[in-house]
Amino acid sequence: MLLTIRDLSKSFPGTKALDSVDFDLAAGEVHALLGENGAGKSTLIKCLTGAYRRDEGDIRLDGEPISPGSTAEAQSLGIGTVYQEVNLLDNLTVAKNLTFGREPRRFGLIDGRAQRAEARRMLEGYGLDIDVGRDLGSYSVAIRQIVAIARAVELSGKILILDEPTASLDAAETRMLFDVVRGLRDRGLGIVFVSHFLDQVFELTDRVTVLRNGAKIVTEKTAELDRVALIRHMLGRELEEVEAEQGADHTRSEARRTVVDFKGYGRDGLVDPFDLTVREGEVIGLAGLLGSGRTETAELMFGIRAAQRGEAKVDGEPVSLTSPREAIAAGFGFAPEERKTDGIVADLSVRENIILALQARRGWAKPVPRAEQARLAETYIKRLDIRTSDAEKAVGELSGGNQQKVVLARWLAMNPRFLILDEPTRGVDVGAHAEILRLIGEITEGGMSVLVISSELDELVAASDRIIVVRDRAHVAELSGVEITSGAIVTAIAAPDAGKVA
Amino acid sequence: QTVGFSQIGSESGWRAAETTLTRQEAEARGIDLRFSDAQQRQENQIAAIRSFVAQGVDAILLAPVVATGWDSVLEEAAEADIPVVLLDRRVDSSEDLYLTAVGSDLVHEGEVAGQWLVDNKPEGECRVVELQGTTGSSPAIDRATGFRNAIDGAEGIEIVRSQTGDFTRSGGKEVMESFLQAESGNEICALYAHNDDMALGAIQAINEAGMNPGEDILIVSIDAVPDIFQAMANGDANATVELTPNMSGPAFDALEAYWADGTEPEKFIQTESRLYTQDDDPMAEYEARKDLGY
Amino acid sequence: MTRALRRCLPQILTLLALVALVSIFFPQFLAISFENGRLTGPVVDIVKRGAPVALLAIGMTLVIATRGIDLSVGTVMAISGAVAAWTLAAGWGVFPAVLLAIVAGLTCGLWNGCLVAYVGIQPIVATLILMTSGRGIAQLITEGRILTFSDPAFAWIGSGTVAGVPVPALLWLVTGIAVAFIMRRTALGLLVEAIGINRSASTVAGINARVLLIAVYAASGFCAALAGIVATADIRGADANNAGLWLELDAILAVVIGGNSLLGGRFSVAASILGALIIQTVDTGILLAGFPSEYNLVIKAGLVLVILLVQSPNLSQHWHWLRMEIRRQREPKPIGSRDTR
Amino acid sequence: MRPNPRLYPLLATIAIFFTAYLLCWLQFPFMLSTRVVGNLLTDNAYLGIVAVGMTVVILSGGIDLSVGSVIAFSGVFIAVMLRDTGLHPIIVFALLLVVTTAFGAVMGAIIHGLAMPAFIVTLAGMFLARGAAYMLTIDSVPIDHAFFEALQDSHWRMPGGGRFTLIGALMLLAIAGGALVAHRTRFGASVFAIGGGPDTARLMGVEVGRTTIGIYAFSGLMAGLSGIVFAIYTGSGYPLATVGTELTAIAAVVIGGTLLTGGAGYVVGTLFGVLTMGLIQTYIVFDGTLSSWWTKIVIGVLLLCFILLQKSLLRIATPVRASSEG
Ligand SMILES: Nc1ncnc2c1ncn2[C@@H]1O[C@H](COP(=O)(O)OP(=O)(O)OP(=O)(O)O)[C@@H](O)[C@H]1O
Ligand SMILES: Nc1ncnc2c1ncn2[C@@H]1O[C@H](COP(=O)(O)OP(=O)(O)OP(=O)(O)O)[C@@H](O)[C@H]1O
Ligand SMILES: [Mg+2]
Ligand SMILES: [Mg+2]
Repeated sequence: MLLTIRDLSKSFPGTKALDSVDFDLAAGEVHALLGENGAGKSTLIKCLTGAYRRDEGDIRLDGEPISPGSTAEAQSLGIGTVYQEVNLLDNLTVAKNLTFGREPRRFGLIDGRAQRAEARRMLEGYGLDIDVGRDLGSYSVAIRQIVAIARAVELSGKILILDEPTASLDAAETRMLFDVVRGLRDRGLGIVFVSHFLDQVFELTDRVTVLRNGAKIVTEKTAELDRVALIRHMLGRELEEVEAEQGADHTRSEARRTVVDFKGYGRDGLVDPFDLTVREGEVIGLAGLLGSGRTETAELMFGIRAAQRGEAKVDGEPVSLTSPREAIAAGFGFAPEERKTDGIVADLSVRENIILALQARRGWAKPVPRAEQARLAETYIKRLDIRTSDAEKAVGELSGGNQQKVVLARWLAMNPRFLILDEPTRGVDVGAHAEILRLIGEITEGGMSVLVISSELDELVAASDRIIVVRDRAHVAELSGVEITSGAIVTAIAAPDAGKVA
Repeated sequence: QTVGFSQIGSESGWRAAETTLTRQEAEARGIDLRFSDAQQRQENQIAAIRSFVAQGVDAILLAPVVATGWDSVLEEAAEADIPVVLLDRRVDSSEDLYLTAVGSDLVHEGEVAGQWLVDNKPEGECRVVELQGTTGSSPAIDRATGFRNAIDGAEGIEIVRSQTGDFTRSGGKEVMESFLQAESGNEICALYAHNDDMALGAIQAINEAGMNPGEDILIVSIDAVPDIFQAMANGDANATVELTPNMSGPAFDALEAYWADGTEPEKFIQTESRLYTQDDDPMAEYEARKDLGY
Repeated sequence: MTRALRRCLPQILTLLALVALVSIFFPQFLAISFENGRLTGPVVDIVKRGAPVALLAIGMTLVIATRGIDLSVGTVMAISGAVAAWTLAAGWGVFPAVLLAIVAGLTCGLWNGCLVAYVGIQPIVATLILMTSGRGIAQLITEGRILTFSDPAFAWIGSGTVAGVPVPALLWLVTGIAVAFIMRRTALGLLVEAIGINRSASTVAGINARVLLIAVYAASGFCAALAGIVATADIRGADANNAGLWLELDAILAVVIGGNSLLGGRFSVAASILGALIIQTVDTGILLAGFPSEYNLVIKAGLVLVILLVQSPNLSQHWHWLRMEIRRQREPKPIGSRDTR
Repeated sequence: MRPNPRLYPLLATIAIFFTAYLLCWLQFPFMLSTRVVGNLLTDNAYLGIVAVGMTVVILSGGIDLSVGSVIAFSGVFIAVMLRDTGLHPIIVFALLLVVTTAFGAVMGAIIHGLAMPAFIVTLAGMFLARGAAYMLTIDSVPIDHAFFEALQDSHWRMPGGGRFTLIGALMLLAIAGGALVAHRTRFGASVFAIGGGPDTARLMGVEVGRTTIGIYAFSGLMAGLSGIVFAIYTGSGYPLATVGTELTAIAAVVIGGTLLTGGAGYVVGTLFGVLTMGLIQTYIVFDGTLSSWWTKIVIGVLLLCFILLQKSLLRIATPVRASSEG
């Protein structure tokens, strides 16, 4: 065994995140680490790399006990890690991020030219054509993610750990990543792979370890498991599959009342002017490649960026949408893509996060009564199955997927007329994933209109009444009714000049 | 003629009066005064003098914030043949480097104040509390020394507490309050304050403690700002030693003589450290001073 | 209530420890007597003397909760004091004086708030500008001298008493309670904390961060104006040069001793006020103990460091960890680990 | 290829400085003499040096309020040591640098070890250093030493009568050295990383503790060096010297285009920030008509103008969001 972990335990105040976990990693295998949101996957990884001090337990690398006191030490042991949501340092250039800690030096000073060359070399094979001399922060999440992966791969002499690396990647990039991972496996590295995409797990991994509530449930060969069994291990129960093949009734939308109407809406350099009509109770999907301008479209509609041209009408009345406040007043809601920077308020409790937008709308003078707050928090913790010890826990201490659910809860509590969800299922586990899709169906039954941005085409197909395809900052196609199939979307994204890479 | 004036700052009413008087004097004599406020910083003063030298002024007035550290910049002025007159405080550089210094003797001021107390103290033991100026500033050091010189020989005078009140009214008041707590007020016989502002603050503290400043506790301080005369007229303060803010008058006199025929003045022109008491018609003194910009 | 008490417990304990320490050097420290209609004694002095810093700390707490800082409060004290004295000297009476002083403070706060919220200048720099130039404005009003007045009604604010209690002490008590009440009985506290922790997320959630930011700086200006009025009334004169000099640092210190994070977020006004009292106890204690003045700074620095060290959450973590380690050493090895050699 | 947007604040600062200098020159033709230029370097040497340390601290997202007091302490330390012991100045300098560096390191250790905000720890450090200076002496102490006078006098006379002094040169060296440390060493990279986010930096393998200690030690070292320069400049030690210099230094760093939130900036920018502050001072002295209070107001207003100009230049240069350019 390359790596053996025995009896690893770790507690946070109020939570036992890991409870005597055993884990083995062989050289030349890809080992999936699975579990619900909050099961303890990220914590296990952080204990392994020295980011957290473990309470108890024994870790051996090549039979030698190790106890990395810092991540730097783990790196020097040959453990490369992509942490969940940590996309390196935005304020440094791509090159500096990639070579950080191992900068090429001449006469003791960092050699910038060699550094950039080295960075370009590291990025080869990821199909990324970017200027490595630019700040990482100026690139999209996806690119940052790939850079983080490239860095971790370079650092991994023996072990590569990937904590939800594919959450913000699309299909092409995921395929590329898999090729890289397989190459490393063949070179004898041990790879830990965390993901909520079960398809990817079945496609890539050799073995699976499932955690539930901080305890190890099972370790099996991937080939010997089927999907249903795996989900049962993770959830501890059967999952009623709600994502029926044709979830939404694609035919009903035309007849409905128009709620919001955008005409020639756009901003130079951001999104080309587009028309969009949102009808009552309708789910609109926004499909496109990474960086195609979907988030920008949403931000424009919600007033985070002001539109330069075009007008928006709500119920036929023109409205100005130059700030989120105005958008909220018009009955909009928006769960943003980057939950850490734009979504959660980390130090506030789950309860406070859930009622935050509600409170902002009511104004400061009319506080939401405490009982009402508690009721809302209870409701949504239960409804979205948010894993938290209680409603007063700080949101920053929740696991990634649970934070996502809190942001969703905030907007559901507002009961908006038009809800924009940017990657709502990113990082949430299978159970919650299904729950969110079911919720979308449920709220649209009640008349709410939803716009969903997602990189998962299956999800879009399952949920949407209509799909807008975005390419190069322009809305290029609209599919509705029976046209909505994965194939049609892919074609629309690629056409007409399929040769040009986005 | 152009004269550069590097003033310390505007940290007190006395300082403001000195600035006002210097401006008035310059105007009366038809001198073009370049004024620079250093905001209590020596480095700003040095920079200002360098700038004056670079501009080629005809003379420089310097009210130094501290005694040391002027050698090299004064040398620069000397090299450029620009006479420098020191106002109000002296420096420890060689005397060749400046034309003259106008000012009072700070130690002497302390001595005058101390002597007054020696002469006027009540019978028997006299426990004195002292309000010091800003720790480390030369007036604080010298006025403390002078006072001690004067009371050294005298029987029965003892300084029981001494603390800094930072030359400010609120500092004087706050520290006096704690003195009154710590020394149970009626055992204090006199207060010596390094400047009038602190004494004025202390007078309020004594009043508020239900005692009678000027009688229960004798009060002697230095500077002779207008407000202390008012306090004296009310019988709240007993004596003050004058530090005249008109330093520039003698300075311009010396400069004009020097420009005219190169007369070298004496190296130190000492202004009088006159003692004022309640007998000196304080109201008239107040009226005379109240418009000088204090 | 109990939660608020638990939040302030470290500060209360620190204060008690300090009182004990000062009492060693000055045994009559806790003595309080009632003379000519007013309470007197070192403790009374502390609650009175601590008024300016306590008032400043109230406003500063809010500013710091939004992840800002207000370096200009000392200067604003000088400005509003100068305005009050000027108004009194012009013979307009007490109410206009107080009113104009407060208006001056609010204006300064609005100015800071606009620089931070609209122009987007970083709080330290934005308020540094007013800190340097504001004293000039105050001096412009007083023309560099100490502008004195003899209005007994105004002086009462500084040295009067109500039922024996000094007015400045009442002032911070009332202001503190009012601000805490407003913050906690309305949603303001929550919204302020939210923009302090994550401004961009708060904006997306529909909070009007700009208006709130301006409001907290205005509140800080208001508190500074009150402090300036107290300081001016106390010495019956506006000392534009020295009023509030370096008090901004004491105020910030008070907020931090109160356990509030400089990185914004959760805040407690009561704890900040306790912090101000702790600082004043240190200051008064040094005076009462009668050390030579050149030791003042070192003693203060030392005490402050000790207080912060003791209150540091990390230290308690270290303690916890140390205790666990020691216990683990004593306990027999768990069965799983055979490899002792 | 367009320059990295990160360069814009620096470019803006430099542009504004030269424009301002031009304006001053139009009003006072004498401003362009080598004397004024020499003075600008000499008079701001101590500020420039201490600002280098401050830049590194601010780049890491911290702040160091103790530097003004440390400079004062250094002057007093040197003066008292030279007066009371027979040690050669060089040895005294070395001792001093060890003391101030250790002082900084201890502050860094407290900041990291106890997770206390830098603002507060260095505020206590500020009280402590000045208190220590008082305890050495409350008097101002002149420095009389042949070697010292030689240091004071060493300069190169530029054409036009201006002096390019040793301490001016020392400042430029410090800037160059600081730039190398910040931008071309692994330590510097770690500083930027911590400024970008301590948690992320830790996960990337930065030894946050060691780096934090290093950062404040460096600032202490620079403050000590600045203290030496200040002692040479004034030829004395004075415990009340350089009150408030930390704020001037911070302002200079910020004008120089470094973000107070950390993680972005250039040491060279700080040089221009310092020179800008010096230019404001020089302008006011040249003008010579401002009263004490107007001096303060004008300094504030000019500061504001610089910052506003910088902001608006940046706004013009960069589109809505860095990420939104095509
Ligand atoms: N810093 C922390 N403080 C307190 N509790 C924490 C902290 N980090 C994690 N936890 C708790 O530990 C448990 C495990 O969290 P962890 O992040 O390991 O989950 P995960 O399996 O990675 O979930 P996800 O799939 O959502 O990323 C959760 O209940 C979480 O609330
Ligand atoms: N492959 C790429 N090459 C260069 N720049 C890219 C690439 N992908 C994204 N970007 C840049 O990143 C910016 C933001 O991309 P972002 O991913 O937020 O867009 P998006 O359309 O909202 O996609 P998604 O929501 O799927 O992430 C884009 O404006 C683009 O300039
Ligand atoms: Mg996780
Ligand atoms: Mg996006």
